[in-house]
Amino acid sequence: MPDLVPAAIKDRVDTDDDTPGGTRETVLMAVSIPIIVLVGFGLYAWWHATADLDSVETSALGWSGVWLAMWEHIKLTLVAAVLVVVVGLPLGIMLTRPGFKRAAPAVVGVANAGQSAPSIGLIVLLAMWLGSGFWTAIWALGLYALLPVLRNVIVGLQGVEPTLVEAGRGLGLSNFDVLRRIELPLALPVIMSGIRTALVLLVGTAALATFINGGGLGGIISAGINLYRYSVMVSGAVLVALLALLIEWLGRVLELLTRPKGI
Amino acid sequence: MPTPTARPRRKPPSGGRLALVPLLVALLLATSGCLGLGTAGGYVPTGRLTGPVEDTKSLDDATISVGSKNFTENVLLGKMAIILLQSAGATVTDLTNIPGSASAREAMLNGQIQGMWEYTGTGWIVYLEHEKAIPDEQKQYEAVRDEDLKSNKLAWLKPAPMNNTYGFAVTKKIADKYKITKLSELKKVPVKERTFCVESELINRPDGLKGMLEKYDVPLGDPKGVPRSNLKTFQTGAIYDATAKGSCNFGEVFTTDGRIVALNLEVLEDDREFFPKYNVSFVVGEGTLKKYPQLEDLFAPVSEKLTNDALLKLNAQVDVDGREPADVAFEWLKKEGFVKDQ
Amino acid sequence: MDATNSTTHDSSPESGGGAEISGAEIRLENITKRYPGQKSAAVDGLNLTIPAGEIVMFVGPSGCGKTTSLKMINRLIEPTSGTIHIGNDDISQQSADELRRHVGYVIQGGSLFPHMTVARNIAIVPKLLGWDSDRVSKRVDELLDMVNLDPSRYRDRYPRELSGGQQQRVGVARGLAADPPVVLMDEPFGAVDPITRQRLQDELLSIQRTLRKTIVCVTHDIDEAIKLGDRILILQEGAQVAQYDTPENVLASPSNEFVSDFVGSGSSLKQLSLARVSELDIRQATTGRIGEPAKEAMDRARSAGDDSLVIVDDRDRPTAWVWLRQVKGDTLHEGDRESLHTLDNRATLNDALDTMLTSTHGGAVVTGDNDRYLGVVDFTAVVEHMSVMQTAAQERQEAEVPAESNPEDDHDPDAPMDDRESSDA
Amino acid sequence: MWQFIEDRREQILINAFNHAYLVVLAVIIGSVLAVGLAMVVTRIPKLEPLANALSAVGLTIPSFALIGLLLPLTGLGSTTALVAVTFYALLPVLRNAVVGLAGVDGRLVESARGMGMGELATMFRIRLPLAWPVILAGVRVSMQMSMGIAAISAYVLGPGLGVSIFVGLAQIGGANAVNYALVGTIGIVIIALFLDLLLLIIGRVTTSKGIRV
Repeated sequence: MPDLVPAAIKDRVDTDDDTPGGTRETVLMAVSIPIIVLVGFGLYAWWHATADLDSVETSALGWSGVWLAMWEHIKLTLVAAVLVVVVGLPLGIMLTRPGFKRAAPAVVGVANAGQSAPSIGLIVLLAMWLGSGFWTAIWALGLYALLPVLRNVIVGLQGVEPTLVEAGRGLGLSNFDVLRRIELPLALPVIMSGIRTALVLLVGTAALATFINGGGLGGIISAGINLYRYSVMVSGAVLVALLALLIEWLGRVLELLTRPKGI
Repeated sequence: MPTPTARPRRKPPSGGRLALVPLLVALLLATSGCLGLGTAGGYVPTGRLTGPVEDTKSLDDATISVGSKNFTENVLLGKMAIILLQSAGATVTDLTNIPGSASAREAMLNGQIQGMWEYTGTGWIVYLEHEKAIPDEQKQYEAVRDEDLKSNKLAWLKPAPMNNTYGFAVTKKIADKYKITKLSELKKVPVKERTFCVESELINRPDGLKGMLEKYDVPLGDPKGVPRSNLKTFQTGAIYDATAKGSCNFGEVFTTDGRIVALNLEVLEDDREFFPKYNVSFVVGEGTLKKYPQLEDLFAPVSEKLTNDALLKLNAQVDVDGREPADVAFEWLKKEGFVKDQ
Repeated sequence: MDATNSTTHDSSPESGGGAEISGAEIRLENITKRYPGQKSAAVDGLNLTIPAGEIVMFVGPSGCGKTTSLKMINRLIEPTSGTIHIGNDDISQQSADELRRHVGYVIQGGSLFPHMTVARNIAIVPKLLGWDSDRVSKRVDELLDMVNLDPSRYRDRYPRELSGGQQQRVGVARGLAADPPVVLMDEPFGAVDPITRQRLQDELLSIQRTLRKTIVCVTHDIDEAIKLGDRILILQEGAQVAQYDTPENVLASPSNEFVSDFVGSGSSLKQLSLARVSELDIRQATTGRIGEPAKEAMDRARSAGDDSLVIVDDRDRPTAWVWLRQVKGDTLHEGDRESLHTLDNRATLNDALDTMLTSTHGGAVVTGDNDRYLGVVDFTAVVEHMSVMQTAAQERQEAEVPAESNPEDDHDPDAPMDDRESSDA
Repeated sequence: MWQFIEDRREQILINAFNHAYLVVLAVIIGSVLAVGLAMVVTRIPKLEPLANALSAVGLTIPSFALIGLLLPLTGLGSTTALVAVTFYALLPVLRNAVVGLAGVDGRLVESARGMGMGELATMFRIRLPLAWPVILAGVRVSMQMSMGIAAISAYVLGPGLGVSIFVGLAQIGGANAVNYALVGTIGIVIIALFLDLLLLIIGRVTTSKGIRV
C-alpha cells in the first residue's frame, strides 16, 4: 500500500517560536558587561570625588592605595589562573589517556575535596606551612580553583566522539597529532568554560588573600569592617564585584574566540 | 473480556515520597527557632564568687551581652568579665572576638553588647576624636570617662594599672645591625629597609601609623620616608610570627603581648611619646550600671590586679602555649581568689 | 454494486449492533484560527458535525490544520472565532480544565508520565474528578483488561519498562479513564511498527464496538483513516473541507481531484482492501489440543492431506501453527504464543496480506470473538476473492456508463441521504 | 593534635553542629526560594534571561565582599551569616531549577493540560517531579559552596567552625595555631562530605524509580 504522505512529517501548524536562541543572548552579554563595568567604575570614581569622607576614610580609600590593591588583585587572579591551567591541562589530558584512565576518579576526588574545603582554611594552613605572602596565596588559590579546570578538561576530552579519534588514527595521525588537532580543538569549548568558572572563583577567593598579606582588594573590605565605615566596606565590595564581572567577561570573550568555527 | 481478577491493592511504593520533602523542610524551619544559632563565642565556665567580691548583690535577673575585640588580650579580658558576671548569676551572651575596634564600639553604641574592656587612649583619640592625647594616665582616664558618659551614656569603670600601648618591635639581629633602640632612630635605617608589618586598623587610625611616622620624620608615602609599598598588612596576631621570621623589619605589637618575650623581640621606645596611654577599663552602658550598681565593686578589685606583667603572662599562655582564653581567665580568677569552683 | 455495500462497516448508527452510544455529538460552526504574523488562517471557517458514537478521521497533508482543529475541540488551542458544541453545550462557557476532564486526549507514543506507574498514569483524571480510591483502582484494572494488558503484571510497571505498543495502549486506557463522551487522538499509532499498529487499530475498533464513544482521530495515513473511520474528513490547506464522507464514498467517488490524488491511484484496489477476512472461504486445518498425544494428531493431519497443524489451548485459542516435521516429543506443547500473528475475522484483506507476508505458512490463522480459533486463510483464497470482486466492479462500471442522467441516486441506495455539508469556502 | 581535640571536644562539636545547622538552614531557605522563583520564570518565559543573569552575576560577587555589605544592615552574628550563605545557596539551585523545569518535554505538559490538569497541578505533579533530579544536583553544588562561605562568615561572628580557622590565624606561630586551623578546615570538609552523602540518600528516596538514572 503506497503511503502517500511520509509518516515522519507531522502536521505542526502552530508557529515555531524558538527565538534565535543563544547567539542573540551571548552578543547582548558580550557587549553589555564591559559597559556596565565602566559605568560602575565611573560612578564609583564620581562618588569618591564628591563624597565627604572623614580622615579615616580618605586614608583607607586613597587612590594610590586602591590602584595598588587592584593591581595586586589582578596579579593574584591571573597568576593563579595560569598556574591552574599549566597544572590542570596536562593533568587532565594525562588522566584521559588509556594508561592513566583508572586514576582519574581518585585525582578528581582529591580535587573535589580540595574545593569543598573552605578557601579561608586552605589559605591559613598554607600560610602556616609556607609562610605568608603572595606566593602562598597563589598556591592556596590554585588548589582551590583546580577542580573546575581539571574536571572540564577530563569531561571535554571524554566528550569527543570516539569514532572521530579512530578516524584520525586511521588516517595515520600519531597519538600526539590526534590529541593536538582533533581532541583538543573539539574539547576546547568545555575546557574554556571550566577556565572561566575557575577565573570567577579566583577573583572571589583572592579577596581573602589579605589575611595572609597576599594583597588585593580584600584589604579594603577588611579595613572597612574593622573601621566600621560603610563607605570603605561598600567601596571594597563594589570594586571587587566590578573586577569580577570584568574578568568573567574576559573569560566569556576568550571562550567565544577560541571556539573552533566548525562547531 | 476476562473479568478483572480481585487483587490486593498496593499503593505504588516510590515517587509519592516526594511529598516528604516539604514536610522535612517545615520541620527543620520550625526547630530553627528554639535551637537558635549560637554565636562564635563558645563555652565559658562559671564559678562562685569569693574573696573581695563574694558579697556582691546577685545579678540573676540580668541578661548582659559582653563583647571584645579580636586580639588575644581583649578576648581574655572579655572572658574574665563573662566569668565574673555568670558567677554573679547573670545570663551572659558571649560576643567576644569582634573584628576591629570600630565594629566593637558600634556594637556598644547600638546596644548589641552592654559591656566591653576598652582602652583609654583609643576612647580619647579614636572614638571621641581628639587630636592630642593627655600624657597622665589618671587624667586621661577621667577625661575619657566624663566625656563618654556625657555624650554617649557609657560608663568607664575603675581603670587597671596596666598600659598596653602600641609599639614597634624588632628582632635582636635587626636591632644590633642598625643599633636602633628608639623610634626616633628610624631615620638611620635605609629607606629600603624601613619595612613595616601592620594590621589595617593602625594604618588608618588617627593615632595610627601615619601620625607616628610623621612624628619621627619618616612620613608615609614619601619616597624619603616610608613608601606605601613597604607596608605589609596582616591580621593582628599574625604580625609577631612574620616579624620574627623577617618578612618585615618593624612589626606593630601590643606591649603586653606574650610573644614579644617568647620570640625575643625588642620593643623600640616611644621616646617622643607619640602614642597615648592605653589603660584598660570595663565600659558599661549607663542604663545597665544604674540598674546594677554592684557592677562597680564587682570589677574594681579585679582590674586593680591587672598589671602589665600579669597580662604578659596570661597572653603568653594563650598565644604561646595555645590554651583556651576562657580556661586561662578562669584559672587566674581562681588563683587571685575572686572565684571558686562551683 | 452489492460488493461495496456489503463491505459497509456494520457500525453506522442506523444498523445498530454493539452497545448503545455513550459518545456525544460534536458541532463545529464557522471555526477560524489565525496565528499572529501568519498571512493565511490555519483554519478558515470550518463547519462540521461529528455524529455521536462514531469514529471520525481527520486526514490530510501536513500543514492542512487537522491537528489545530483537533486541539480546538478541547481548547488546547483557542479558536479566533466560531463556536464548538459538545452534546448541546458550548465548550467556551465552561472552564477549559473542566471541559478537558470530560474529553479524552491521546497523543503519539502515549506520552505517559515517566515518573508515575501505569496505574497512577491512568488514575490521574479519575482522581481529578474526585472518584474514591476503590472506584479508581477498579477502573484502572478494567481499563488495563480492555487494552489487553494483564493488570497484575503491568499495574505497577513504569513507562520505561514497557514496549512502544504497550505504552500506546496505556495512553488509550488513560484517555478513556474517566469514561469521557468524546476522545481526541492525535496520530495515536504513528510511532509503532506496522504489525503492532495493525493490532492496536484492531483493538481500538473492538473497544469502540463496546463503548461507542465519539472518537476524533488525526492521522496522515489514508489507509488508517479508511480502516478505522466511520467517516473521513479530508482537509486541504487552511482546513478547507475537501470531502467529509464514509470511507466507501470517499473511495468510490472522490469529490475532487485533490481527494482522488490524496486517496491514491487505483482506489478500486484500495476499495478491495476494505473487504473483511470473514468474507473469504476459511479452510479448516487440522487442529491439535495442548497435551494431546502428538502421533495421533499428526496421523489425523496426514489423513486430511495437511502438512501442518494448528495447536489450540483449552479455551480453543490458537497458540502455535507448526509444520509436522517440527513436532517433537510425544505430546503437543504450547509453543511461543507471542510470535503467532493471528488475524481477527473482522480485519481487512489489507491486514491479511500484511500478516501473510510475515508468516512462514503463506497464510494466517483466523480468530473470532475472544480470540477463538475459526480456521486458516491462505494467499490464494485472498487473491481469488479480490479477482471476483474486481470483475464485479468492472461490470458495475459498464452498467453505469449508459445511465448518465442520475448517477447519484443508484449509487448506494440504502445509505441515508442526509445532505452532506459540501465544502464552502 | 589528638590531645588538642580531646581537650576541646565539646566546643568543637558545638561549632560543628552550628556550622552544619547554619548551612542546612540556608540551603533549605535558598532552595525553596530558588524553586519558587524558577516556577515563576517557567510561567513567564521572558524572565528567563533575567534569572540566568542574576545567578551568573550573583556568583561573581565574592562572599567576603557581600559579608562586608551586610554588616551595617544585619549587624554582627548569625543573622548576617544566614543571609549571606542563603544568598549564595540560592544561585546554583535557581540555575538548575530553571533549566530543569523548562526542560520538561513539551508533549508531556501538553498531555497533562489536555487531561484537564490545572496550571498549578501540572507544575507540582508533572514538572517538579521530572525536574527533581536536576534541582537536587543544584542543591548539592550549593551545599558544598555554602560550607566554605559559612566559614568566612565567622569573621563577623557567624557561628560554625570558621572561628577556629580565624583563631588559628590570630595565633600564627603559637603552639596550637596549626591545630585550630586544621580542626576548622578538616571539620568543614568532613561535614561537607557527610551532608553530600545525606543529599544523595534523600535523592534516591524522593526520585521516582521511573526516572531514576
